[in-house]
Amino acid sequence: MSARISASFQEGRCSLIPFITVGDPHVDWTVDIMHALVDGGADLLELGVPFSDPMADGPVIQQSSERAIERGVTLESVLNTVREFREQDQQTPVILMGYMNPVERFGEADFPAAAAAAGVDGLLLVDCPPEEAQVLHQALEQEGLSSILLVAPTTREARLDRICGAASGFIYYVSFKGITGANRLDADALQAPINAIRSRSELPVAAGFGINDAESAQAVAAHSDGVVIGSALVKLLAESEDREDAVGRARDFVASVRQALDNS
Amino acid sequence: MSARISASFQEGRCSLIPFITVGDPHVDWTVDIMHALVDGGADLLELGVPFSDPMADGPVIQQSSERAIERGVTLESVLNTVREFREQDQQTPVILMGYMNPVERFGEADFPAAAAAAGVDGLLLVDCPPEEAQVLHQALEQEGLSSILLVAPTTREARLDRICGAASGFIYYVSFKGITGANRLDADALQAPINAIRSRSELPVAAGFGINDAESAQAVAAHSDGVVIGSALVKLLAESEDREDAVGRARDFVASVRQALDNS
Amino acid sequence: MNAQVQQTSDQPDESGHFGEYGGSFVSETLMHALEELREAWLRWRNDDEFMARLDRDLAYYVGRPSPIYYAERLTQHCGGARILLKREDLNHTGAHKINNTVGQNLLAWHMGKQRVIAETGAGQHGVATSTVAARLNQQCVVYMGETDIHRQAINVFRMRLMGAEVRSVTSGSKTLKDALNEAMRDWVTNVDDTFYVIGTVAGPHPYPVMVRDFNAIVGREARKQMLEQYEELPDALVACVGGGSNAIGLFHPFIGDRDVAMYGVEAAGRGLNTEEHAASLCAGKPGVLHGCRTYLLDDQAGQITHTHSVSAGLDYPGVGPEHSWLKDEGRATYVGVTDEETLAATHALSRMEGILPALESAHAIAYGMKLASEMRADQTILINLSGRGDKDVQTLAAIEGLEL
Amino acid sequence: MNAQVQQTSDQPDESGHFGEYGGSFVSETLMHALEELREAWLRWRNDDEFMARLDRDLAYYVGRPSPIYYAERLTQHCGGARILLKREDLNHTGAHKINNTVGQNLLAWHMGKQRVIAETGAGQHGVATSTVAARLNQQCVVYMGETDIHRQAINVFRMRLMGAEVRSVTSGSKTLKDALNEAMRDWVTNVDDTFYVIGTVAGPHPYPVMVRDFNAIVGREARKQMLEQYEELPDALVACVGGGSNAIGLFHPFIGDRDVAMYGVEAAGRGLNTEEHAASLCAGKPGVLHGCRTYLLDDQAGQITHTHSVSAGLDYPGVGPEHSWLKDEGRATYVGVTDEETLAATHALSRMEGILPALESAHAIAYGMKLASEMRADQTILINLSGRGDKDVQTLAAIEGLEL
Ligand SMILES: Cc1ncc(COP(=O)(O)O)c(C=O)c1O
Ligand SMILES: Cc1ncc(COP(=O)(O)O)c(C=O)c1O
Repeated sequence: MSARISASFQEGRCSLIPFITVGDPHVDWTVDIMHALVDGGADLLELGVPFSDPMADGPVIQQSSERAIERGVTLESVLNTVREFREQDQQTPVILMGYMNPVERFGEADFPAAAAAAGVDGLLLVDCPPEEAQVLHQALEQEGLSSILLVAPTTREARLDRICGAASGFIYYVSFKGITGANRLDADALQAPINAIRSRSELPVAAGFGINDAESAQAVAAHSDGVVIGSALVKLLAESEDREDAVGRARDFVASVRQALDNS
Repeated sequence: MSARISASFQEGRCSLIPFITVGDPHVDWTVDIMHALVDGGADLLELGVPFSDPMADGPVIQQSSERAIERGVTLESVLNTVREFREQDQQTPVILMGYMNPVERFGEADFPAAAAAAGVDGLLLVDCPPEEAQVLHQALEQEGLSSILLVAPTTREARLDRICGAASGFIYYVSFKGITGANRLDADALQAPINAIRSRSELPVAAGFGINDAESAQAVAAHSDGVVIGSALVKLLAESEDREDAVGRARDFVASVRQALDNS
Repeated sequence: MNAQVQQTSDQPDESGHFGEYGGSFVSETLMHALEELREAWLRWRNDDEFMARLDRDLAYYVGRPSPIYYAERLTQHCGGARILLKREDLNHTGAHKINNTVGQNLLAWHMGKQRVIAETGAGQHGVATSTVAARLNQQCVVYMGETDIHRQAINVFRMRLMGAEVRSVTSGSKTLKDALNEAMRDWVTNVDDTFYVIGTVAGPHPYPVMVRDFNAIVGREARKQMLEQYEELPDALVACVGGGSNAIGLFHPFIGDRDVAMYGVEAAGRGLNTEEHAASLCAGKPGVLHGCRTYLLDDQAGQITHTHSVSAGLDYPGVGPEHSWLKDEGRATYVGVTDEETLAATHALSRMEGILPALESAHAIAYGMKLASEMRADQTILINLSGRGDKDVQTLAAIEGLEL
Repeated sequence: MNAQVQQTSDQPDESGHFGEYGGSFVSETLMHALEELREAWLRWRNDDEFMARLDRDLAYYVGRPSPIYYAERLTQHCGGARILLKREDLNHTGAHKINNTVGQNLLAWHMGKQRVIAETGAGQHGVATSTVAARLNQQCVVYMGETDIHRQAINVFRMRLMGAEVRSVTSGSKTLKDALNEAMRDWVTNVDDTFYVIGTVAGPHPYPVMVRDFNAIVGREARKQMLEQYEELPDALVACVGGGSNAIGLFHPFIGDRDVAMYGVEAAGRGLNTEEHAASLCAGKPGVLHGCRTYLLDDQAGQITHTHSVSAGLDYPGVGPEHSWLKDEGRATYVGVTDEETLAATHALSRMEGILPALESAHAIAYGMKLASEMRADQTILINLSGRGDKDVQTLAAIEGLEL
């Protein structure tokens, strides 16, 4: 399990975890945007590995993925992006979020070492429950990478035990039944399930899906150890005019959320 | 049986029987055309009663029927036409050729008397074989009208006996398997079947279908007591420009055929 | 299933008369061909091998027996008699029509006729004929009105795929009745080597009897299935009537069952009180058309009138002579259903049972629904679902202003 | 007929793995729904009343059993093994697809789910789902790529006639795989009251098993019919493979019959050596798509590639995991047939047998003809005629430059 990840969750402070798709809005801008996110106050970066068939994502991230693929982004170039980021930042944890097939095609056996070498700290595969990932998880473990697993509102007790047993780094709580970017968040509903996770695992719990501004982040932070903001940020970046604008938007957006979290 | 019909067939002379559709090319011209046909040398007139679904007719007579129907020609107006013709000509036999349904609708019971009163001499119903017409034939007989029956190349012996027994006026031999206006005539093929009819009946035998000019009439006349010319004449009339032209065409066409027959 | 013919009425007489209806009203040239056909049919319908072959074709090619389906939601919706459907829509090519062409084309084959011709309106009978002709390697020519060729382009294409030649008919109203005239003309001309496959129980003797016999498989199966599945006969039969082949096919084996009521449903188009319908039995008079005496629609001068129905397969001014007889005898009742009622029934059956009926069959559904609601819950209606509605999707869409 | 499930192989394992294939690759939110579905299917497939109801629906609604037809002229033409066709084209709605939806929708009904969703490409599965949903009074939403909605307007209209809502999918290639993604998104969102009716043997466990079980009626019937009608099993089975449901349905009950060879025919489009085909087994690699590990078509980076086939129903970049396993095991052989060969086979079957096959099924016909000609006259091939070609008439016409 990644030391950088565990270090990034600090007692009494809600971790802020922005999500961006690698290569969107522009391949050359991603590393700068990553640094800007850190500047703005991000504690952990979640990089989307674009996939042609992102079943669990809403339109914002789908379209972002499509644009990135058109620009030639691959799992390999994602690793290069992390490597480049690590030239200046050896501290902020970076996890990859994506789907199984690009990893499969990269080579399930080769991927953990390559990812570790590039400076990746963890992997979240949306369409890969722990039952299907035992071999992969071991290999990641060996390379010091975390296996970030999801818990959903529909997850029943037996599975919850299993997931809590298999997860490392942190646990990602999906805040509602739905896809990324949907508008269904009910922050108060998070308390019970997150408590259920905490009663089974020492790992920090971050919540994601539907958090799109300072206000919703604040509401969620009341119950979780971290908040993930995806679609809202991706959308904001997609509308940026140039690199400088994108970098500025990234920094300012994260900073505003950070501030709200710190003030709560 | 009609006396006019039997009188019109004379030993050693081939009867010329032109066919026209009543009301085509124009309702008002038909009586004049009839007189012109007689002037030209016709021995017997065959008047087509237009029907909407003339199954046994080729395109020329079909279209002629359609035009006549559009102009309002009915079986009743056909009888009026004959009545008007009879004002000047009490000698030339006139038979009606048509299909069953208009007669049915007129009233099978009423028709024979009405036809006789109008001066009609016989009736040829293309779609009514003798088996279906016993009652009608008796009624026609009672009114002194002939039942003209068809014999076809496909008619087998047993039926031939029956037809020859039921026919009156003359027997109409259909010169080939096909529809009116088709171009399939083989005059030499007529000899055997017409002989077969003659061996069973005293009635004159006229041949029709496919006779379209002096030459073909001449060829057929070698074997038959009469020739019917239909489509060729109907087509000629359809192309006429006015009443005078139509009357002229009718007279000249019949005269040319008459001459050929007389010279043979 | 069993294609054997069992007689349940003494009609017609030897020359094809059902009371005053039927007979052979054709030109002399065809009289011999009809005789030949009568003899052939008499011979082969009693030939075990022929009938066994027919049974096999019905089973393995057509897909018989077709089931009887209990339309539970429709029944509940109507709130009366139980509604059962005889599923002729499941036959190969999608309608009862093929019961007849499998038989006639096979007969043609046994008679040594290499060439078959047919008339078609909507194209269903044309498709059914060319389908079987392809299989028997027969040359096939289908006559179709020019208007219908444009309206039913898909079926024209299907016939051509089967190798048939589709000939456009431009006379008269350029629709079904004119196609029939033209087929008769072809037959007169090529009578030696050509078999004319008529698509319904109309035409000269023996067609009304022969086509009935081929379609009576529907009623024989249904009667047996009713007894096996429900242990009783239905209280009423309902079928649409164009020429009348699917109706007579269902009715005939039940004619002796006097407790079984029979309803033939004609196309009332825009209403029986308008001139735009095709209801020969409801609104016509006896006359002679296409080879037989029967009820038909004509004007005072005896000219056959143009008909109208939203369903091309019912858009015909005559009707099979046996229906004329059944009507006069009072054994069957004939009613009309309008275009509008038909469309409503089409939607009802689609939405409640997931079955898109042919517009022809939807006439029967519409009347069946009405009838069911007036009957008791312990009674049963069997409706002949004579065909599926895939062929009508374009028509339905056009009515809703869509182009597909 | 008998819908009871009989096991003929020990695959998959408890969590749906066929060797290294299959499994459940979905987002966590759906894991519970899949478990619920597995339990429900385990329960109801052993419930006599449920299975009896399923049997009844298959018999009276779908029209089963479908016959086995001896294609005599085609056999003679090929000059080798006897060619038999399993006539799934005669089923209600015209393809094998309804075997599955009758089952799944009924299961949904028993699970108390009032809402069903489905993805569809050509529209066949969408029609099959909305058809059964209409009958069971279920709310039905069908996802369909925007491109397909335009290409298959007729099927869209048919679904709407049945009361279904068709939702246009504008992401990705705007075709089947994107519709599947979108259906998954709907399911994630409405997982409590919604049943996702998948149209083939792909997707996460238990779909590949459950859909196979529902379609295995085809093979069970065929096996019984072969023994009854021909007193032997066929030497080879041939079926087209899109997702693989009709193929596995036919193959599965024969897996234990080691002498029966099995051929799955994939869409080779413009050629396996081009990029324009949809032959995952012939030309793809194992990967993960739509919930399972299986052979699929992707690029070096693992992005799923756009596929091509003249037949919309085969135009899918993945395949059911059981086929992947059968391929690796060597129990079945997978081959490709091009668009051109498919069209030739479509015309051949139409002209020689009067049967217009679905373009999907025509792939199987094309390969079956080739295979027959290489086999002995005393051998027998059974081809699954998975559907009828009425739905493809417009496509065929367009290829010939006609507009209908
Ligand atoms: C499905 C269907 N039902 C009924 C008919 C009407 O014919 P008939 O009255 O002969 O059954 C047709 C004619 O095309 C048809 O296609
Ligand atoms: C007639 C027919 N056959 C085959 C298929 C392919 O599906 P599968 O491979 O699941 O049988 C389809 C799909 O739409 C189809 O409509």
